Amino acid sequence: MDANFAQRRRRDLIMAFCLAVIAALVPLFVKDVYVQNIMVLTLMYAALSQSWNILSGYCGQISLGHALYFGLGAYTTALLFTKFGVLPWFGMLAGGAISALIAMALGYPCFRLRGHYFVIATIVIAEIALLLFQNWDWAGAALGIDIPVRGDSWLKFQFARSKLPYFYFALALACIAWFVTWRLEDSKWGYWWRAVKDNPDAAESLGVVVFNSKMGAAAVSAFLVAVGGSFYAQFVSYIDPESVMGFQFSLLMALPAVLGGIGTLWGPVLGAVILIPLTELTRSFVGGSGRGVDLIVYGTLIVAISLALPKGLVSVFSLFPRRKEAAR
Amino acid sequence: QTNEVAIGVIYPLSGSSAQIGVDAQRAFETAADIINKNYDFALPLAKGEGLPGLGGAKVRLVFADHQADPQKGRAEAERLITQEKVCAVIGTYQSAVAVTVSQICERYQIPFISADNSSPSLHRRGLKFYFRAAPHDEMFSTAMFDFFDAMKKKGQKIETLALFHEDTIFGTDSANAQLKLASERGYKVVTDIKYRANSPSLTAEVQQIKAANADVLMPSSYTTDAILLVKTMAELGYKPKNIVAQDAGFSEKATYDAVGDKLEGVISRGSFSLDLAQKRPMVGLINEMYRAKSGKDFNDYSSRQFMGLIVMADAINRAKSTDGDKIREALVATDMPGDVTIMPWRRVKFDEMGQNNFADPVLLQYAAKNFVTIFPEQAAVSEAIWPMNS
Amino acid sequence: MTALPETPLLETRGVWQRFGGLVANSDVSISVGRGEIVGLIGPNGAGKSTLFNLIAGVLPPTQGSIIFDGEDVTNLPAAERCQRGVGRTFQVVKSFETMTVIDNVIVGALIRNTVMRLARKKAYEVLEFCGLAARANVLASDLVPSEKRRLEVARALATEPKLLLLDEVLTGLTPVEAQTGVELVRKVRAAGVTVLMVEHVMEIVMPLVDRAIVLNLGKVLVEGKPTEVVRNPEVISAYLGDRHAVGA
Amino acid sequence: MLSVREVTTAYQGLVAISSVSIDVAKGEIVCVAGANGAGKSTLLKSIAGAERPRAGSVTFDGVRIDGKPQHVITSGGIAFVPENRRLFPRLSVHDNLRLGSYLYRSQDDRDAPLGLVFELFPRLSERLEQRAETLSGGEQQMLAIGRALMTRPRLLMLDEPSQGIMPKLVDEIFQAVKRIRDAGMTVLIVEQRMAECLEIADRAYILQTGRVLMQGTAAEISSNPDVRKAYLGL
Amino acid sequence: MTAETIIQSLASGLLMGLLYGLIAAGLALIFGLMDVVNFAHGEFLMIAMYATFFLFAFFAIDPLLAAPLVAAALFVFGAVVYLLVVRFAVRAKANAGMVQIFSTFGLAIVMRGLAQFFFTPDYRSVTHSWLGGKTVSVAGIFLPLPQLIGAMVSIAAFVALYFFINRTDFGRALEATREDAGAVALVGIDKNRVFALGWGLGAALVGLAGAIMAIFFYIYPDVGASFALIAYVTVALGGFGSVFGAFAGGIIVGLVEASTALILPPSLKSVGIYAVYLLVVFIRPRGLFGSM
Ligand SMILES: Nc1ncnc2c1ncn2[C@@H]1O[C@H](COP(=O)(O)OP(=O)(O)OP(=O)(O)O)[C@@H](O)[C@H]1O
Ligand SMILES: Nc1ncnc2c1ncn2[C@@H]1O[C@H](COP(=O)(O)OP(=O)(O)OP(=O)(O)O)[C@@H](O)[C@H]1O
Ligand SMILES: [Mg+2]
Ligand SMILES: [Mg+2]
Repeated sequence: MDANFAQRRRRDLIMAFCLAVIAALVPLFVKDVYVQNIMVLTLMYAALSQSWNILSGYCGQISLGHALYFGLGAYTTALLFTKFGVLPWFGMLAGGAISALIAMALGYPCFRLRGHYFVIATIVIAEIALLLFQNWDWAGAALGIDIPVRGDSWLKFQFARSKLPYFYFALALACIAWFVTWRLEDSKWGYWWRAVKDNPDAAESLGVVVFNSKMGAAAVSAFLVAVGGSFYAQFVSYIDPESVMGFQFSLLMALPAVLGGIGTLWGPVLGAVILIPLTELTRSFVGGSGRGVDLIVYGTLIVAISLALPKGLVSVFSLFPRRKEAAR
Repeated sequence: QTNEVAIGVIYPLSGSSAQIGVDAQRAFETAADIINKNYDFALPLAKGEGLPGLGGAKVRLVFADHQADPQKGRAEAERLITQEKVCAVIGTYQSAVAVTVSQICERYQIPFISADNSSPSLHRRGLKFYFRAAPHDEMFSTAMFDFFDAMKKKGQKIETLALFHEDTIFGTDSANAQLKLASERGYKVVTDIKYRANSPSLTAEVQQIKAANADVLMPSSYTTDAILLVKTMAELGYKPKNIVAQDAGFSEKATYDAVGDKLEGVISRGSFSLDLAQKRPMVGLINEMYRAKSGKDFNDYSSRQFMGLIVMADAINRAKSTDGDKIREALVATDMPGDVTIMPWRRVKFDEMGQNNFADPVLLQYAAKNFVTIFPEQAAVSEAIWPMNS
Repeated sequence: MTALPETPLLETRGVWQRFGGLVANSDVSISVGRGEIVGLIGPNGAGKSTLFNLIAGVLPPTQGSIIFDGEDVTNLPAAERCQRGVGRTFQVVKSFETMTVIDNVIVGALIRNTVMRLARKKAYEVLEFCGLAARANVLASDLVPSEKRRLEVARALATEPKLLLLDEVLTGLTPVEAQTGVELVRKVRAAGVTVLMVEHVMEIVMPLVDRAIVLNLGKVLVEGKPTEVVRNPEVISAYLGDRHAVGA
Repeated sequence: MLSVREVTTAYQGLVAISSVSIDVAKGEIVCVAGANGAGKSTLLKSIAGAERPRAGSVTFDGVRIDGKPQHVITSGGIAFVPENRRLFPRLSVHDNLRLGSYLYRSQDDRDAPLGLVFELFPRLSERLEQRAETLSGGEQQMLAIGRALMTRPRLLMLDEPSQGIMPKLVDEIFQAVKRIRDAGMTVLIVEQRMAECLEIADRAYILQTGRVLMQGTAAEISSNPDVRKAYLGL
Repeated sequence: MTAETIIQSLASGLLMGLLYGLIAAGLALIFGLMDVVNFAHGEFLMIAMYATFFLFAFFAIDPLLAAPLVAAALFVFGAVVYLLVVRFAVRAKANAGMVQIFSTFGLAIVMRGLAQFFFTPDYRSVTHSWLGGKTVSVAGIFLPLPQLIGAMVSIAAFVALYFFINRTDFGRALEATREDAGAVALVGIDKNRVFALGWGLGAALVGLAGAIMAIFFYIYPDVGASFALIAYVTVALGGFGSVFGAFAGGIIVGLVEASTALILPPSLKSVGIYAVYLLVVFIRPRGLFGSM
């Protein structure tokens, strides 16, 4: 029946597979750790933004407080490891689970809110969490948590110099986030989310339990973001509240998806691939002047892209030619 | 043999503490200038051009911006080490960033001098490539309490203290040290206020300070909050009996430009004092060089930054190599007498944790629009005005 | 099936709806039998759409109860009622604008077919049935209003309802097009769906419905065979106006 | 008064009307009819400036208006009541009406059309303080026409005003249109209820897939056998 | 805790709250009445403070006299920002909300960068002004003059704004444009003109706030960040679409902040504000007085 559709989905999958394979081969040729570091961050942000996109892009519940889940993931892993010696691999799952639960607990009152009221509530909740961590002595308060590095170990997911393990983990995370999105896009949940985003009343009349849909999206989204946070804690091996729970972080997570194309499968990937290297490079090579030129470049770019391409960069690449086909 | 030695300098050059980074750049440039050109100062490497140990190689500074983000600091350190091939790193102002930068340096076995971070936890992490020539908060706070003890001996009444500190690493560490010393030496902390950095208002905080009306107010704040604190105290009609500040905002020109009139008699700890110029003329001359670049006098930060590069360059020179291990060995072997620095330090000599315990802090008092050293006695040029408004 | 075949599919018992001081429905008791096409007519503002909202579960009635398929559904939320077989359209269309036509319908189809492939198949069938198949891959925002209304019907049909509530879906059609619409509704009934419809165009309603219920000022004015209803002087004076009195 | 010449309008490259020409003389009621998607609404939108024609010209009282911004066209004397009415939902009926005469400076100028509006639609005067979104469908249509009249247009364009209106009111609205014309305005109306519409119209156009299929006086059109079969369902 | 401390706290909280209200007033207009998010609000404030500072530093104009000038300058600035940036964001057919958030967010970054570029990141202060450092004390309660004047300006601004929105044609046009920006053309209103004026006005209010703030606050490129979130919360707490809401929101925020600091460690005082916001919207999802 709808051959086009099935074809497109298959094509997406093949393309993702090819890109992942190519990405996996890149470090064999690029040995420079600085560049590798940028690649790790790019993949991490792709994964985070992809996860953020599930709740905010697909389900339309714009969260600018996702740093909360990122921070929870990072803190859970770091605290479990430094205080109880729990391996980060378990910490990662624990962080994900805790975040998903908290996301649902918070969703309970928050999903009644609409529009700006919801957005501000997400910001404010993350801010409260930040302040609490900043004052929570047991969790290191402002001093943060310095994860002792004892040499390379897969078990403890620590590597002194080599970026490769981090790279491959970040790649895997990005692939998982992408795949989860791909899978959900063509599922009951994916359809329900988009319906909820476009018109909750109509969705409800078609049997969609709007509230549960939002909860589902929040849980998946928070879980994946928290895993990203756990990864970050291991990668940087030092966390403090400001650097993992700050508002800036929530924005940084949203930006790739917004610039790449919110509510689309490829938007976050595309956005991250362009935005993250750009931010890193402007800071490294223009930022040294101390005159704010990097900010001017970066900010202008965000304004320009969001105004010129409201549907994001994917609309240029036209990865979705189905509208044209249909229009004939 | 290379004729350039690259040294990485990592500071916040954008964001809310960008000014610190910009001032730091000038301080490092001043130090590099002195090393690379011929000056007649009793400072290591001032005479002659470049590093004689490396055939006169010039020091080249590579600046990087960490935006106060530990992750970015880490990435920049790594970039400087692997791409810019720096043989040593200096930084970072924010202690949180020093944590990650020093980790990276450890991993790459590149020596790191923590020029102006004062968090005492930094050197206690078992890092081999971490060095700090300047004092840390416990040393600073110890000096303050030594001073209190001395004042008490002179018959002043100092019983109660009010702590006021921001909720960052700097504020927390500083307050922890002060609380510990207070209980050890029998001072009563009547109020301990932790506030959020860059708050839009400090009214509530100041009220509590006012209500406590301690003998000494001990703030640990950066410039923004220092300005707001002083203004708010004036607005609420509170004149503290004494202020003994943990440096930071209380050594910044901007603070005194803004509220200097209300700060007559404030005492701040420091590791530098311009009146050292009376004893050591080169301090004045170097300060002039710095002022020509930045429009400001050396303060506690810029002087430590300056010394950070001098100490590092000296070690590289003695190592006669840009190899990290060799430089580290040279740093370990460093023993620089105080009078070849611009600081009131006894000497520069690192302990096994990389901390220089001979960097005696001083206390400075702001009087008649000038800072004068009032403590310890051997460095003091005048008596402390106590209480500050007397 | 627990319910006896002879019980009506839908019953409202003394339903009231107030908005502040305004009484939109007052003591409305109607019933719709299985397999019927019932017309709900009445002046603008009589409370027809409000009654639809109450039946579909958008709001709980201020008072009264709603019995669907033998069960009291008064306190069930809208989604649950859809699950039980109430399908509805909105008078002010509420398409999922950023989704394609087919995707709009799939959302409806998913409630009975959780396997995507089946839902998609179902959706195509429904589009085919409603004559929208050619527009399947167009974004809903690009449809003209009349197509959007048809999409509303398709979406509701995809939920495989027992009762379909149609709120003015045949307006804005030329008489010839309206005729196709009428055929569509007949086809829906033939497929075993009971229909309760609101429509102002008498040329469409009269030949189509088995029974007409007239609401006026929130109350049931009369109900009966369409031919009888349109002769009722009260209906004429409140709703039809003189021309239709003559015409009918 | 209004002269549309060879106007072509497209949505994202998709031509909705092509080379459509119509004329409306002062004091006329002109009806435009056609099947769904024939391009009737697009024609009105192109005149009103809500869509920018790709080619062709629109002249109103001798002035070229195509390509001008919509608000300029409105203030030039063309009022448009779109299919979806576009009321200000959370504002009161009164405020909606008052906004209609926003362009006029003096209070007398502003209130002048109110009399006509209330005379045509007494229901509105009973609901002045109600929020527009809580009005019933028919009342909203009255308000939309009323608001358009408040701009004191010389040409009033209505897109399917009878949609969703109860039979009794449909007649009233058509009668109102007639009265509006009698009050000195010109009316261009798009309608599906051709029979009723042709009763009041002077002339009519029939559009089919974006082109003018037929034009003539109301009597000619309504007696045309093809039209009777295809559009009147007789 | 003495009664005096409590009264002083509440008095200071009230003054601070009125000031928050003044800062939020412009946002309430732009954010609440036009339904456009301005994530650069804090940066508007920053620009206003710099403008005041430079008028003081170069022309020795007292901030109080500078206030109207700064407001006028900000008016132009706001209108220009609308015409150059926001106009296109509002026009976006897809993802309009997101485009607004991120284009104004980008603008905020650019403004910070430009401020750093032209004004350096150094901290500035207006060192002596008519009101600076002056304080009145009533029965042991200290009321700083700058804040006191700020509070009066705030009240005046809100009264003016209220009449402007509710009693003038332009106010009605503004409301209509928010309701349906596409439909105002149907009654001959140019939405760009209305919005540009609205943005100008919103910015002018920020200008007033900035001039007052400059008297007792420090100035540097990132200064807006401290106030932005509070301003958003203030407007949302009061409810979008309600001018009075923003006014009440400001007062509540100020009082809550002051009283939280009495109970919790001051570093947690914003937690009180945020918690009250959440509490209010959980009970009333449209804020206290919101219409949307
Ligand atoms: N949410 C609401 N708040 C206040 N009043 C409402 C609300 N919804 C409907 N009403 C009022 O209730 C009455 C009935 O409205 P309803 O939409 O049910 O009428 P209707 O019979 O469907 O009319 P139409 O044929 O014009 O669609 C109207 O007077 C309307 O103004
Ligand atoms: N916003 C839009 N985007 C894309 N295509 C559109 C849009 N509006 C209308 N069209 C297309 O333009 C053509 C003409 O539409 P128009 O609305 O003018 O028809 P109409 O004659 O008014 O139909 P109706 O009787 O249903 O109101 C249709 O094929 C429609 O699909
Ligand atoms: Mg209705
Ligand atoms: Mg139409």
